[in-house]
Amino acid sequence: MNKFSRIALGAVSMLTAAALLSACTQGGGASSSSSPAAQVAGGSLTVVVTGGNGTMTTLDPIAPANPNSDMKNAIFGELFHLGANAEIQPSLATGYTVSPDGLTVTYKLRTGVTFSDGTPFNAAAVKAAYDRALNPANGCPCLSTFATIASTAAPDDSTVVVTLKKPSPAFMVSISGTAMNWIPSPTAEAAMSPADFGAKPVGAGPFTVTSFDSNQKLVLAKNPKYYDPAYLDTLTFQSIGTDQSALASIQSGQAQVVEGITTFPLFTQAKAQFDVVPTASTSVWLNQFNTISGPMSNPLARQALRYATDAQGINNAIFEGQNTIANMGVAQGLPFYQATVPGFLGYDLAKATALVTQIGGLSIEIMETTSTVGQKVAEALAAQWTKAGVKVTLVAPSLADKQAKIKAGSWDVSTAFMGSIDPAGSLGYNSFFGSGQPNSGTKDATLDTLIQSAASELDQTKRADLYKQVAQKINDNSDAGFLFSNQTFNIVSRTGVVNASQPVRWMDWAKVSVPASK
Amino acid sequence: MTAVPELVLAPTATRRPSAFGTWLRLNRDLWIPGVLLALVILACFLGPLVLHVTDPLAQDLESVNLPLFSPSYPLGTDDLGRDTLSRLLYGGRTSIEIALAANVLGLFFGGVIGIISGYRGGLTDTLIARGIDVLVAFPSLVLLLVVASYLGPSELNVILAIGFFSIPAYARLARAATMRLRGLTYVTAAQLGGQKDTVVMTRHIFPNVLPQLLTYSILHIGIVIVIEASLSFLGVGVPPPTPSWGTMISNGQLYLTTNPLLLLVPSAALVITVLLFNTVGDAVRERWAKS
Amino acid sequence: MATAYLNTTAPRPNVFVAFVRHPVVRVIGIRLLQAIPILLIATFITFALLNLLPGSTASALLGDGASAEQIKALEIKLHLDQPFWERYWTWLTAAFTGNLGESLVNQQSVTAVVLDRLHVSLSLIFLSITLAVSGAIVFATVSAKKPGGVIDRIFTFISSLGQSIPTFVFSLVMVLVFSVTLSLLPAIGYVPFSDSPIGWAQSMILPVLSMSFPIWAIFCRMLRADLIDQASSEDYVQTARAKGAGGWAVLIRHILRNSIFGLITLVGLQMGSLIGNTAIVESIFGLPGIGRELLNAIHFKDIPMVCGIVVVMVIITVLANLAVDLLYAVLDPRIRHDSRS
Amino acid sequence: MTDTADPILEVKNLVQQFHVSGGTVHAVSDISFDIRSHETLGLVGESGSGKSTLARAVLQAPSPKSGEVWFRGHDMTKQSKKELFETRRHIQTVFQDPFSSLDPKWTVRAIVREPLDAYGVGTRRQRAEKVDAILDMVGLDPTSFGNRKPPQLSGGQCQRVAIARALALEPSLLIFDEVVSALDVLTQAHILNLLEKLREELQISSLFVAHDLALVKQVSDRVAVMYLGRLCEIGPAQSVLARPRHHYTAALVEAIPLPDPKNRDERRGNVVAGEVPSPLAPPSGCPFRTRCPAAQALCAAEMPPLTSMGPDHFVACHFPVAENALPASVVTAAAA
Repeated sequence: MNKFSRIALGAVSMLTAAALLSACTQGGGASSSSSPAAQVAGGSLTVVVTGGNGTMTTLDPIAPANPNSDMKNAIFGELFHLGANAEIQPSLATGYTVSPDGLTVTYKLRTGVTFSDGTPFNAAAVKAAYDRALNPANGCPCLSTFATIASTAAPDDSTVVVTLKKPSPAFMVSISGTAMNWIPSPTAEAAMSPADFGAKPVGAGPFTVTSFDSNQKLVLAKNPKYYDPAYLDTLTFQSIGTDQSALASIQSGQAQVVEGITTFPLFTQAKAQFDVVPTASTSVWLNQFNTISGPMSNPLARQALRYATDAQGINNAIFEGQNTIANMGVAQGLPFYQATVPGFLGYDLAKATALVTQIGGLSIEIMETTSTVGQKVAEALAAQWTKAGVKVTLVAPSLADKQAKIKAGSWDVSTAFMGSIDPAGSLGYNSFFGSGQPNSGTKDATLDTLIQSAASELDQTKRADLYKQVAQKINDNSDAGFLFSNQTFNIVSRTGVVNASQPVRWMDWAKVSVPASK
Repeated sequence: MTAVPELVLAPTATRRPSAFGTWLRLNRDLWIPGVLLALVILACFLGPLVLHVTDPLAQDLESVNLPLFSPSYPLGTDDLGRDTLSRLLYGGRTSIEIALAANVLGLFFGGVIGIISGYRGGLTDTLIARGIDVLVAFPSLVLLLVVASYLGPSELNVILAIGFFSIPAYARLARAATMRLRGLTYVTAAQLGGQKDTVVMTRHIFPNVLPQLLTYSILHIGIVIVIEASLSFLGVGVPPPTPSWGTMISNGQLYLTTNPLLLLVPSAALVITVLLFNTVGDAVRERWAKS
Repeated sequence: MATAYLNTTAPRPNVFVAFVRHPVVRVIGIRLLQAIPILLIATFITFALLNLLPGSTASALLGDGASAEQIKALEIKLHLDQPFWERYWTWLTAAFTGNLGESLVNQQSVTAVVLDRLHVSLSLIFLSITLAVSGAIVFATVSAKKPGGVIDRIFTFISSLGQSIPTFVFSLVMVLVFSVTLSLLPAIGYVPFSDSPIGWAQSMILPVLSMSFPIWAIFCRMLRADLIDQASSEDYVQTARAKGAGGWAVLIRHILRNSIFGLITLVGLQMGSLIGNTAIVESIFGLPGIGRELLNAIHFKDIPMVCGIVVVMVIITVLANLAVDLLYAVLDPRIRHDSRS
Repeated sequence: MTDTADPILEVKNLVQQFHVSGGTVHAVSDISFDIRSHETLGLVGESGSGKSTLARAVLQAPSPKSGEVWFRGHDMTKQSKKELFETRRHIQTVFQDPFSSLDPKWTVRAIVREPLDAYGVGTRRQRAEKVDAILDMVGLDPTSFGNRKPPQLSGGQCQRVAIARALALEPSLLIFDEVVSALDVLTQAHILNLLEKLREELQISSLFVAHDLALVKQVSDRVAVMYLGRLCEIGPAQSVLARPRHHYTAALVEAIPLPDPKNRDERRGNVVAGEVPSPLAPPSGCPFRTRCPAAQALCAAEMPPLTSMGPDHFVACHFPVAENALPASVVTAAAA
């Protein structure tokens, strides 16, 4: 045994030595209080991304993959920046005008800007980027949103004219987070292979790509030529498979920010040591009902399930109470949001039980989303509805299966989340309640007309009124039961980062700095 | 060689009452873990009926994450306010069902394939052996993930997927054992005695291969329960809300720092069960190796 | 033979022929040839299975709100509209030239991506096996010295733990202890060896420990059982004991040397599951290896990428088993010239 | 005592080879012999001489490389699987290892009944009765042994069960493949006595394979001697043992321990020197020449044919041992 204990001792001392070394290399974080510190240039920041943002397959703005909006914002900059309350702010574009008939949108571009490869950022580049995105052969997911674009033109270097097929009041807010907002260098795009361009694209944003391993790691360096230079010298995105290890990485000081954690239980731990910063919500959870066929075509059944649903209870148990209760399909803080809808059916178990008895029992199947959180919500719903006497089974079909089931009408209830920045956007009302849409369980001509006219109404007041009617109609008909907002949170180190708690939709990394090292 | 059989000429001798005591003393390594294991299995399969535990799916969102020894929840509750004890027992049933069923599948198909391969030899053997090679070399995770996402997660599909991947090990074992038996003269004697190949395989080879396969399966059961947990972690295990030890562990790891009980309780159950299966398996293997 | 040497006009034995005829070379050659059908079947199954799955890469990429036309357009762009066997054939013919195709997701060359990621997974696998085997030898020998003793019981318990704790739980606990609580080692990330050997070592310690614990447990249990079996039954052990050789000497010099064979076989058998485990460990620790790439590729149904990684994994398994066989031959002269079928 | 006119089994030019990685094993090379009705032919040879392979080749398990095996007017090597199944009913085998030739999981009755079941002989009840009758015949009490399993039996008892199994179908030819060599001397004697008894009662022809000439002597009418896959000598047991004409046979005869202790030491010195050559590369010409005291150049060049040395007695040797010579002295003289 002596021999072995000596070996063990050796191993331990080697480990200790390694640890000391690691401590030396890591010890950079200065200890400052959480009071707002003056921002200084320099330093580096590591952001750990999990979940959907963690699958960063390519950086090509038009690529049909997860948008990774804040990464692409950092590389390409933005034409227009979307504020916390969905207000459109100038960035690489200085402003825009919409013609009175709503068919022509004219951008004015910032002058004197160049791409990081030195080629000029001008109207021709924007037109090239738009044409590329709108070419169906390129398969840009932005296509459906921007199908209204008839043509683009670049009359001079700083003017872009976009002609629409029909008036689209949602057009400008919908640009954000899509290829319409990210302009790559057309010269670089033409010169590089699709794979190379996806790995090391050239943009005019605050950062340039140093290295990119798809789905693993993205290292960015400051672009000194950017009109409003960033504070950080280097910005690293590290993708990680599990939320637990993402949290561990910030706990061990390897990372300063964690993005995209959806495992809410971890927030309890995180809150003790770090700032948990909500990013503005763009969607809401809902129970969508198949109102066309099956047991849920009975309005009483739909009401029963809505009465049986204790949204706040689920919010408390699963989401640590972080989400806001929703009464309609627009997330809090977005245009046309209503905190309450008159006549909204809240939790009332007695009424639910009575209704179930009245209709002679109810047996339904819930389609859940395949995410961990989605499954938990569905589990909680199933248990609540069981209490009201409903017989519930759970299924977790893949996305394609789910759409096939909806198309075939062989479903009862779907637990999902809906919403886009503008309710006329791609995951808005039309997609979930329009007749014949891929996610819709409703066939209601009146509702269709309301949704359509709301989407094309240019007058904001009238539009607001129309969306109010839409929300009311969905509530009165119990086409769906809304639960609460769907939000993501960033976990931010209290000592290592300044201004990472901006109330924004996507983190603007150019505005973030780390405290000066001593 | 001749001395030993003479001793067993009188089989009634071991039936005397005192002999049972001797048997117990000599076989402590077998019966103690065996009885404990039986208790675990009984607890999982009959416990819920006898103990009147609450419904494992019933949630009480008012009382989530209760600690040990809470009133009416002896093992506390989970993140959705479900009774951990009840879920542990029902979950054990699911996990043990999966482990047994997957093993039976693997043992049966692997055994049949291995015996045919080892017995027939020649081209059949070469083809089957290469087929097994493919299965062994194939990253099983790929197929598990693909199959699970194709079939959709369900207990049956987990059984099918794990059972399918248990086939190569059983097939290799059975093949090796068959090739050894095929060389033994009683097989030649049966063949020359006019016995059909199918009869030789089912009545001579199979009963003699079975003990080895069974010993392996006892040891393999623990591994299957752990694989089930890993599948849950990857999101293709037993779908919620059905409890299983795997899903409980996979869910519990989220609460490692906030409510470690949710991880510790099912992990302890898993460790104890695997330990018992291993101990019984070892004892059986020792006996089998001696005879 | 003798007459051939006398006859001066006879062709001299060709070095190449002699090399090819060498038994070791022949075994290697046969194994590599056998790998070809395995690869064909494995990639075909992968291609077919991924093709059978509902939905396509296009719908996985485009997400929830995509219209049917958009999906159709992207499928045409990715050639997914062609029949599956046609795509398989195209892929296969290219694969023979070493070109494993292009990723459907980001158009990168699969060969390049796989080669770029391979070293991480390989070092993970190699280090884990080395650690598990050497650990198993030490622990099993100490255990087998006194079966049923206190040390044996403790080790048996630890190895049962190793078998029954899922890798994802164990790695999490390791991270909590060594990274979060003690701040000794990094929780995530990978440092290439060329950048910093120390950083590389630090980033590999926890993943390797996590990977090797369960296989160490299996090796340990098997080796211990084998050692005890032999010590109690084999004649040569009794002979060596009778000659007065001490306990440790007999155990290590005689019994262990024999039991190593079983262990090596087990290593070969564990390769498949070990490679599968890299996916979990790489995901948890954020290592840029092929296992994690595989999970992503399956998620997006990136068929060429999945197939490319399967090819590499199968090759690793085949080579590992070949190495096991050669090791067998090197360690045991009895079977060196024996042709096993 | 033998009926030369009526051979029950005729083996003609039988060759059996196996391919292994190092080359081809010439296990049996060009062997011809016959077995007559109610006769026991003893087949002797050292281990590795190919005698067991020969016995198996006769049974077509596996079929020989070339040559013919005629049983009751049919060439077994050309028979279909179905015909072979019918033929095998009449040829039964008893194997060397009494333990491994019985399935440890089966009861004695089931083992003996197995061939009856396979050939569907009689009714269930008749089969059961027959099994008990045969067990009785081989000296095992059916009531106390019938339900035991092989692990509960001694080697001798196992071999009795194996013999009972071989007798179940009332075969006309029995092949005993080294049936007593794994048994201790006392049990050997019991089994040999049983065989002699059966031979007298049942009048079955048999091929008795053994490596010990002394055992063969006791039970055989004629004796055949094999060396390295070839037949050296074949003839009536009396004549071969009394006057061996092949140098190899002579050496084997010498090696038989004599009951007379006075001559024992002197004779012991004369076992064959040298090692058996590898069957992968048998010597050219006469296979025994590398160890033969009388070998000459001719022996390397040509394989000696079987030549008649007397009534029914054949030897394959260019320079046979002189008739009437005292074996020991002659062999020694020839070597000098």
